[in-house]
Amino acid sequence: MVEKTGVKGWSTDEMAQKVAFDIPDGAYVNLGIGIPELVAGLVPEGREVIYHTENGLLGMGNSPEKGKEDPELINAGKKAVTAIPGASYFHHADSFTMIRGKHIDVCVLGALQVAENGDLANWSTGEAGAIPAVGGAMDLVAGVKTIYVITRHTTKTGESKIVKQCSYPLTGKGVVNRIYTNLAIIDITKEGLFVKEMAPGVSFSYLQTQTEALLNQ
Amino acid sequence: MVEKTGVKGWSTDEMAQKVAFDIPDGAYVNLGIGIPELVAGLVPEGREVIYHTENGLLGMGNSPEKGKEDPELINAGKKAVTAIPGASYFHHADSFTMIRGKHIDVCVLGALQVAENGDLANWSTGEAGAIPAVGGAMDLVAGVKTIYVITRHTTKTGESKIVKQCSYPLTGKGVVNRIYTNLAIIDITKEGLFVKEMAPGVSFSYLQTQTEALLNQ
Amino acid sequence: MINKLVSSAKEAVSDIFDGATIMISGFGEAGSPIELIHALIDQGAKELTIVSNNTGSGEVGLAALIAHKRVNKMICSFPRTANSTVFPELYQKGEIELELVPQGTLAERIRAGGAGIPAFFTPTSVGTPLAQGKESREFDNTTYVMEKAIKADFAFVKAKSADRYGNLIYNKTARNFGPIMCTAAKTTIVQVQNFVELGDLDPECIVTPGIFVQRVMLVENPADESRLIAENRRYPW
Amino acid sequence: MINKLVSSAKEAVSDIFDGATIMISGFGEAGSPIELIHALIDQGAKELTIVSNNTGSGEVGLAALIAHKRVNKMICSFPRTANSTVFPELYQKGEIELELVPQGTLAERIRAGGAGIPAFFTPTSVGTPLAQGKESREFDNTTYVMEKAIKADFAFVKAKSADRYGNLIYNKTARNFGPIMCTAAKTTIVQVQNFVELGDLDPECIVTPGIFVQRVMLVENPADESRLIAENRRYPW
Repeated sequence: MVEKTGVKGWSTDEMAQKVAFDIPDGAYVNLGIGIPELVAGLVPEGREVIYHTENGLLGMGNSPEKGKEDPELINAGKKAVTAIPGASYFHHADSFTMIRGKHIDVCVLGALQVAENGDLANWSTGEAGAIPAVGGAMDLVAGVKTIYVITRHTTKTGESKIVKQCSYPLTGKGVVNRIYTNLAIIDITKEGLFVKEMAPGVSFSYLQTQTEALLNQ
Repeated sequence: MVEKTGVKGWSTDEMAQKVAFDIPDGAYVNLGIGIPELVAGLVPEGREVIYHTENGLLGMGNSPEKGKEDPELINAGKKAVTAIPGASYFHHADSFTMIRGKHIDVCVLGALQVAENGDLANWSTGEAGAIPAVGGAMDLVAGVKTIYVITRHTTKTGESKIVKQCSYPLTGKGVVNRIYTNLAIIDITKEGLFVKEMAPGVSFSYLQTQTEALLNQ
Repeated sequence: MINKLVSSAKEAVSDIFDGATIMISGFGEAGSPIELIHALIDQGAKELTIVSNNTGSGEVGLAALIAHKRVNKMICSFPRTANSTVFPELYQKGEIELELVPQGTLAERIRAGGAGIPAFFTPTSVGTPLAQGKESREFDNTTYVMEKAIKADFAFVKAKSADRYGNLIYNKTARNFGPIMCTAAKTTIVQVQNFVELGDLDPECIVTPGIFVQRVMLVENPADESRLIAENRRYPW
Repeated sequence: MINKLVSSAKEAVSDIFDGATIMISGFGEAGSPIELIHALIDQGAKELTIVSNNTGSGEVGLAALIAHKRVNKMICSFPRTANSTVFPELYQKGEIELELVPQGTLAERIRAGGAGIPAFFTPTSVGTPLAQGKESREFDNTTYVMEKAIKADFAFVKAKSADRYGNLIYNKTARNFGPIMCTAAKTTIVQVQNFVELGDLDPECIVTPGIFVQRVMLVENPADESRLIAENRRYPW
């Protein structure tokens, strides 16, 4: 339906930029695989942000130059990365001590569905025969202080990803703090969903038509 | 009573030597504070034994030369020690992973009382007003594969330290495998106490008179 | 004298029995002890339970072990990776069992196994399908699930360097599950690129003290998994 | 820019409040952050709960803090050491509370606090007075007691070197409780002998990643506790 009305809202890069703007100086951040990874390149100048990757590196740097990839220096998405000066390596139990123990400030994740109570579904569509794979997502949402979701507002077939109740298997209950979509930035509070910002050309009433859950202004 | 009969049995060094003889090549060993520490110097030549001290060192070596003590290189008794080539340092949680996780082969400890079922009391006489202090003793007896106790057979006032039931607060239940005293070496089994070896001049009947618990030959 | 170096991969894995539980280090290919796994394929043990974060890629290493139907059950967090087709096919046919565990819970269960902790409580997975059937409990008004330790008969680990005591250091993010797996197995078998003299490893920098290691095998030039997969190699070759 | 170095001991401890729980590293004098403790004595916070393996010696460091009646409760494994008279006297007068915890359980409870694990089971202390009143439970026919995590408002830790991110390395057996205490406090304050450039610490050898450290204070020549005690020094001097 997004396509039909012609309202595209923010581009993926713009969405990531919105997230990046909300990451404070000095934050320890874990970025999920895919679109969340774009955030690292868009943090405003002057802020020093330290990236954690759950496979055992704090202080993850940019992608290496072509030809300089090291198969033993990778991120959680198994892509070659680099380590910044001041980085450290550690084993998996220590890495998840950082996560579960609430030491990481911000985690940015993709979503299949986010419910108005903050429930997140992002690991399985629950289809019969699909290979379930959860990785570190459940640990991240249970342990990181602030969870940001970055996702298109609706699915390819036009269904709202911001729902009253998740129909897919949950990743965590009541864990999401803020949603960044192509149409809006929405805060999840105990009082419900509050629209913080809308993309150019998006009206509140239009946004509500694209959203299964009830929005507040 | 030991004094009265004139039977002194083994000296402290001889007791420690008996323990040392039973430590196999390649063993990982934790020695308690005091008399157990003598064992390290008496292991038969040709055996390589690695000593663990619970304050964070595997591969503890001899005492340093006078004047070369390092206050940051100490053992569990807070005495200056050295580290052998191949030693490693680690934090307390990792150190007790070695202990609780049953990675240490042998622990040699002193005792106030040992009961015939293997119960050990070695941390507190339970006296009112005494300052209770347990240190790592309860972890060691709960976690180390084989627990050897080295102790005089009787107290200074002639009471048996090998008892039917400990009257002092326990360090652990059913944890002791073998007792080395000045009079005998005694194995603790599910079927009771079995005398493995007696000091020169000690008869079984004499040994039994010095022992509250029932002995088997 | 203590010398944990064994002379061949064959010797390193000779006593692995049918039905054994084996932990295998690695996150993707980083830290995966391919040569040990291949020696196990040659050795023939079957009906294995494998504890590893992934299920292998292509038809080398862990994926090859699975392809040879040696594995009854996988305990892992992410059985679906790029170039991972062997496990999914067997799983969809119902020919291999899967215990899916969140990655941090998997790490903590292994660490607990090594540390003599039989069970612990964690906030991870509360309210999700992975907490179903598990005991849950409140502490300070928050709900946690109880998770049990995982121990293994054997661990296969890849490290960078070892000495004859079995002290280990690792390389970058290839460290991952190695150090905790070393602690949680009755027999830990490690493949390393360098075997060094006692004292060459800085005692302040040793990651795995030798007490957690039973056997060390030297593999100076371990396979590059990505390249093997790109070349469509299959083990045995 | 991240720079965790603070310019004075006074600044490092300025926000410590009455009633705070503070973890203090050290095993005997090895790893004991004496200068931080002395700054706390000057600062004046009282009614503290202190988590530390021992209770200090002589009348310096932790013993001096206790002598000044700033501590309501000690959580420790071994309150009785050579030259330790301050704690025993107050304890016998009933003026200070003691929670005695086996050393490995103390370490594991602190580690759990830092790792988001609210409780765990351990075989240590089963059947002893220290298990009394605690929930116990069988796993695989063995009895274990449940122990709860310890967390703190502040941790005082002594390390060898730090960089501006707060990455730490330690010195020999002075490491002891430092790394786990860093993880278990809201605010971890570390005194170090060396402050180094970012990148000077080998990323393979960093023991405490900076994420667990909030403040670093440089004390290039820390006091030698044994010497102070031999000289009958008392803080404040």
